[in-house]
Amino acid sequence: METAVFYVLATIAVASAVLLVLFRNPVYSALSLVATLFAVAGLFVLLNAYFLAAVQIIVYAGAVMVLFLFVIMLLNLGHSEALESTVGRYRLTGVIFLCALLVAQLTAVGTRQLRGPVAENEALRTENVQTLGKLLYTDFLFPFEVASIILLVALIGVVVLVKRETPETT
Amino acid sequence: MLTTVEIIILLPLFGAIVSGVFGHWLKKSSGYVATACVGAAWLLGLKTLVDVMGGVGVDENVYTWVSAGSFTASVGFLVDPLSAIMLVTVTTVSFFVHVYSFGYMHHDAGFARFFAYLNLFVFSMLVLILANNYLLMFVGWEGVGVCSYLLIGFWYERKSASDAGKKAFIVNRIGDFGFLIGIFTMFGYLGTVQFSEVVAKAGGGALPASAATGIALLLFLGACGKSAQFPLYVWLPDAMEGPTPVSALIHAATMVTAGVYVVARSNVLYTLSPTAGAVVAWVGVFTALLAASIALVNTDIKRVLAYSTVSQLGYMFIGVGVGAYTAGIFHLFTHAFFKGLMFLAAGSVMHAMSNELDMRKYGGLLSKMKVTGYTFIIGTIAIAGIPPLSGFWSKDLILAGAYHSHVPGHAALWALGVVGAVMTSFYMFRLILMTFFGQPRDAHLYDHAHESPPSMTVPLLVLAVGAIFVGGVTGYPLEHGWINHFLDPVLGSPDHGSGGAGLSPSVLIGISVAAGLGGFVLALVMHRSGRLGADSRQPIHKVLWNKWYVDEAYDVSIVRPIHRLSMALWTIFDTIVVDGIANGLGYTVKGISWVSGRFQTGRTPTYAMWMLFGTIAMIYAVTLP
Amino acid sequence: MFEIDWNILLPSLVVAGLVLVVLCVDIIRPDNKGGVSGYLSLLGVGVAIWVSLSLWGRSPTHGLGGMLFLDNYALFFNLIILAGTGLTIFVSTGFLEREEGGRSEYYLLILAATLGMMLMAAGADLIVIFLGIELMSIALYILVGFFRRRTDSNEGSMKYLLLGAFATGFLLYGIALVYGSTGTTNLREIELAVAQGRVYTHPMLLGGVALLIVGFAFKVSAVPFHMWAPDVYQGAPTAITGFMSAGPKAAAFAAFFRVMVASLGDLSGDWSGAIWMLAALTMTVGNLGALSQRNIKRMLAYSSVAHAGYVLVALVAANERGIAGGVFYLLAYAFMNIGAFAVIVALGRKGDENLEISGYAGVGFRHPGIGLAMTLFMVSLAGLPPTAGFFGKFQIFSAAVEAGYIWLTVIGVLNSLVSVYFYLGVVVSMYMRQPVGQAHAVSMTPFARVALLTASLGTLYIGLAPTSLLQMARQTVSALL
Amino acid sequence: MAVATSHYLILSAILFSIGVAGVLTRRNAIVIFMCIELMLNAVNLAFVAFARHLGQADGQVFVFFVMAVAAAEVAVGLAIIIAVFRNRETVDVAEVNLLKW
Repeated sequence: METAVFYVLATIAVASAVLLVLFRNPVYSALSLVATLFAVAGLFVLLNAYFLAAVQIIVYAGAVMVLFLFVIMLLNLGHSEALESTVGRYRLTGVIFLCALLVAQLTAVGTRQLRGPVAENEALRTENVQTLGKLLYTDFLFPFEVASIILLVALIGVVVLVKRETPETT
Repeated sequence: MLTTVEIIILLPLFGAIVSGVFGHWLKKSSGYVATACVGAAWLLGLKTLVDVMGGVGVDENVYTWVSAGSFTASVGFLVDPLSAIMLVTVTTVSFFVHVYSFGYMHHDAGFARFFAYLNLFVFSMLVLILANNYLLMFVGWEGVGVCSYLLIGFWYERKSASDAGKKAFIVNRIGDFGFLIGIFTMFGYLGTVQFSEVVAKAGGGALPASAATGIALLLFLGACGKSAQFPLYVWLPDAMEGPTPVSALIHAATMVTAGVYVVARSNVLYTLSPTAGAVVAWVGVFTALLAASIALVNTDIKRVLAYSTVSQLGYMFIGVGVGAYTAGIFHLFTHAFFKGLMFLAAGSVMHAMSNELDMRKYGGLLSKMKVTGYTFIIGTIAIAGIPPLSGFWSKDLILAGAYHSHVPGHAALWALGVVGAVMTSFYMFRLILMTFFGQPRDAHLYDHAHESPPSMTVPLLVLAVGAIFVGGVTGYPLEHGWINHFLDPVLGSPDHGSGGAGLSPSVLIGISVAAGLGGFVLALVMHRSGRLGADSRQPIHKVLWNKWYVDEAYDVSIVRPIHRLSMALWTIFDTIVVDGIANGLGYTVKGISWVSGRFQTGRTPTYAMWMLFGTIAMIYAVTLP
Repeated sequence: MFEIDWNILLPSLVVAGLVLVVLCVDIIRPDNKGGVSGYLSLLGVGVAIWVSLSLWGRSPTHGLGGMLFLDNYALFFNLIILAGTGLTIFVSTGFLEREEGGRSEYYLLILAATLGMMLMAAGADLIVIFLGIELMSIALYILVGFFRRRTDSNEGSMKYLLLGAFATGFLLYGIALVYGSTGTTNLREIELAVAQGRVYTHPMLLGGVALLIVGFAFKVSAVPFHMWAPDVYQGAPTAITGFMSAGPKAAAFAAFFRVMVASLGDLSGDWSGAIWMLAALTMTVGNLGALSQRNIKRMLAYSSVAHAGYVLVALVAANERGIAGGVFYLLAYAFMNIGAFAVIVALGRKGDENLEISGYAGVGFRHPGIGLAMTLFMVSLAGLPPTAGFFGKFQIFSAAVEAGYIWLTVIGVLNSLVSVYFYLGVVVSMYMRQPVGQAHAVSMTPFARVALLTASLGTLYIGLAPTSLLQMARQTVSALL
Repeated sequence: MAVATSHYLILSAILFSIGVAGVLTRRNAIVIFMCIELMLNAVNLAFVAFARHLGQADGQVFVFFVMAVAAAEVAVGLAIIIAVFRNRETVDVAEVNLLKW
């Protein structure tokens, strides 16, 4: 059962990722990324990462992707086909070849001994949110604070970069 | 309290700062400051020499530049007979060149700048010769390089001048590369760059023979660059684009001898490695002959002197290469006087001839420029090796050293040296005869010719006195003179491999004197027949009074082949091979630079593509065993 | 609950507090145009330097759940980073007013980037290093694009962001693989796991190492991950370019060295060959690229690539002298490079930044002080004796010879000789070319003067009396070896 | 029987490489940015798979941080892209190439 779900989700994830790259229209690309994100969220559930699955859907597929779509609409790029001329055939072949090489390398280094059984961690499955929460506020308290500063900086940065200036300031 | 050595070194630095920073306001007085500083350094240098003769040496660490763990580098100075001789040579010539420059550069807009550079040069040169470790020596080494570059390109408005500066710069980089790697390797093996410790450790057997050879050859590569030896000599003739006092000071008397000094200073390494010594000697003799043969046919007065310098430097390398270090340094010492003299005299001639450099337009100048003419002749006799003038003593010491040495082919080395001496004598007398004798060939120039002001002629006279006497006074009797007693304790006396075998010393002396005179006679004969100065591929003047049959035969059998050979050597080596390599290197590097710039397309996906390439390569490189 | 050792946190806490204070000042006084925030930032940086110095020499500790180190290594890099920040703030005061009207967020972003760098130097866990990199990078993305109406500023920012995020992907994948094979992201535990052979699968660890190298190589702009550097350096506001080439580069090297030597040192047999290639390529491509540049910022960008190559040589050698030399070199580089950029800022004027090297003709005579300072920086960058640059290179190359990497040294020395050509090109332009057109007055704020003077004196001091700093650099090494 | 970790890793590698391919082939800056997000997601998947394999929660915490950082990066990135668009009226990375050589 789990295996079947895995393969279904994996297929959706890969297919929509490919579509993300292939669609000419950035809106479609964004929507296929959303599909991928959902599929990955499903995989998170299979991997007992319930909290992350929720965050993935709420923050990523929700907030972040809406931001993307918002900007696409704002810049009115929704159907500007002319923007994207096709990539040269040689280049495309090269890229596909290189990426295949990359997949081969990554799987070669990554998967040799990872077919065996997984370690069971009961707490992680049954009390996922509690476990993560505890970790975040103890061992990972410091990185947590740093992450907050990163978000603060990003916030200020966005204001710096796009806020329209009032006419009297030069 | 500053010691004498420190004062000597700081004086020119002070002069450089004053005339460099305040030159704008000081105008001509900056020249007085600069000259006074060097003059004081000169007097203190003489005092130092006297001290050293009295047995007072200095090897002091003034300031620990850096000390971290096992590694220490200091700013420290060493005054021993070797550096004392160098010190006197450098300060003497520098002082008189400074005096001379007053007259020579008088109307130049960059007067203060010129003196600032000149003083900076003297400072760097003193650091080079007085340093007690290789690191500080390298500081001076780079310093003189930069000053030389600045001074060659002094008249930067002239493209040829800035090109010449660039060329000198590029070629010297190759030498510096050898020098630096040599220092690193030495440090890697011995853990020190201090002269005294290197001598102790290397002499104590801490250095394997192969390493000694490697380091010695790397240092020699550096020496080749600075001292203009084959194949790195090409920059020196072009360096004549600089003002003439610069040619006299830097490109004849001081900086170009730094390579000889380095080899002599590192004598322990060359003693450990006979191979390296032999390489030095053979490169030296090859350069000596090559440059002399080019000088035979050149008609640009400064270039003839430049090739002559290259050739004489070759002799010095024969000396230090065969282990006759004293002879090499002795020749350096005497050469500084007579070559400095001749450059200054050439400058005086140019001054009189509206900066015309082509000897074919000179002639008959002796009557108009007595001081310049006679001092020039003195210099010529000295360089030709005719006794009792200075050149004879030192050149003979080198040739005797070569003859008696252990170096493979030492007899051939000697014989080639003698051939070179004939050529030297010939091209120098050719220069004299074309410039000062015969009929004026350019009436207009001749009419305007005049003797130079005293600020220029007085240095000529002083250096002429040096060119006459320093050799005999210090070098007599041959091989047992004062200079031998003075320097041999530091440098070691040359070991006479073949002992008393072969030709006796008096025969050797006889042959080398004959060589000098032979060149002179040859030049005179050709002058009489009017063949000097004329481009000998042109039909020879038919109307001349001594149209001897012998002359014709001689012309066909000797002069023309030599001329052709010289031209061929000049074209092949100078302009095609070496020049080509030097320029080609520059262009190639620039070309590669341009091509590599094309990868930088400005497009983000291209950059990402290169990153992906790199990533894949990186994974391969790390994960594959 | 765990105890917090405040000492460990102190240097970063000072800077983090400063970020918040500057933020508050901006909110209270939005019209101060950065003046007050600038002074405050300087003050805070001074305090942070003082704190770092006062913590110097303690026995190394770590804390906050094993997230941060407190050792001489981190503190020394704090000094480099803070010196870079301080000098940049000095340079920026006049620059901002001239170019686009000061805005106080500028200082806040610089301080945030500084905080990120300090975390990179002190991070004891890959997660902290990652967050430090991101904090620094995000602040820099914004700073590069700070002049938002300038197309070059925008463009540089966008390129930097896209490629930086791309590289982050590789870095994260590397961290994931290291985590998967050792079961931890903590640097000390990784070291233990490698030493005790508790590695899950060895190829995966090596794959992770390779990708980590890629991530760091991007941040230090090593070839072929360097291509962003020339474009971004050219596009960024000049003061920021100087800032980027000093602190961020030093911080990236701090993390790079610590991860490679301290945690993965036992695997050096696997990675040193790759770094060897990286170093050789970086030196060569950087210097060759710089050779044909006419824009001084772009030339210095390639030069900074080349300098990354020299420091990578130290990583290849990975012995005591090498690491001390590399650390020392980064300090020297910070001073001479920011100094050079201070000169570039000083010689520009509103609307015309005067960035062509040919535009420097005659500067040496018209502005003797500036000319002299620039000559010092160029000579030092070229590594001519007796300057700071020479000394750093001497350390690094003799360490490489000591470790037996003769050929790498040969390549390095050759490169260093080639580089003299284009550095002296600037000097030649200043002293040996006739200026074209009308001379213009150079106006420097007192702050900019201080910056130039500090950078010059620092460069001189490091070159002429390197002993004490080199001793400090050597004391940092024990944290790694 | 749980799905082997290696399967997740292969999936992760494939997704990552598709993201890389997108970065290399697309010219719209926003789409490139989305592809980078895809790469980060692939890494997250690997982290979670490792976390399960090792029976640790650390990997999941790491993912949490990656998401936070990615969100920050997206915000800044889109702001920069808007700034570029305002100046150039394009977000085509092949056309934004004033700085080169």
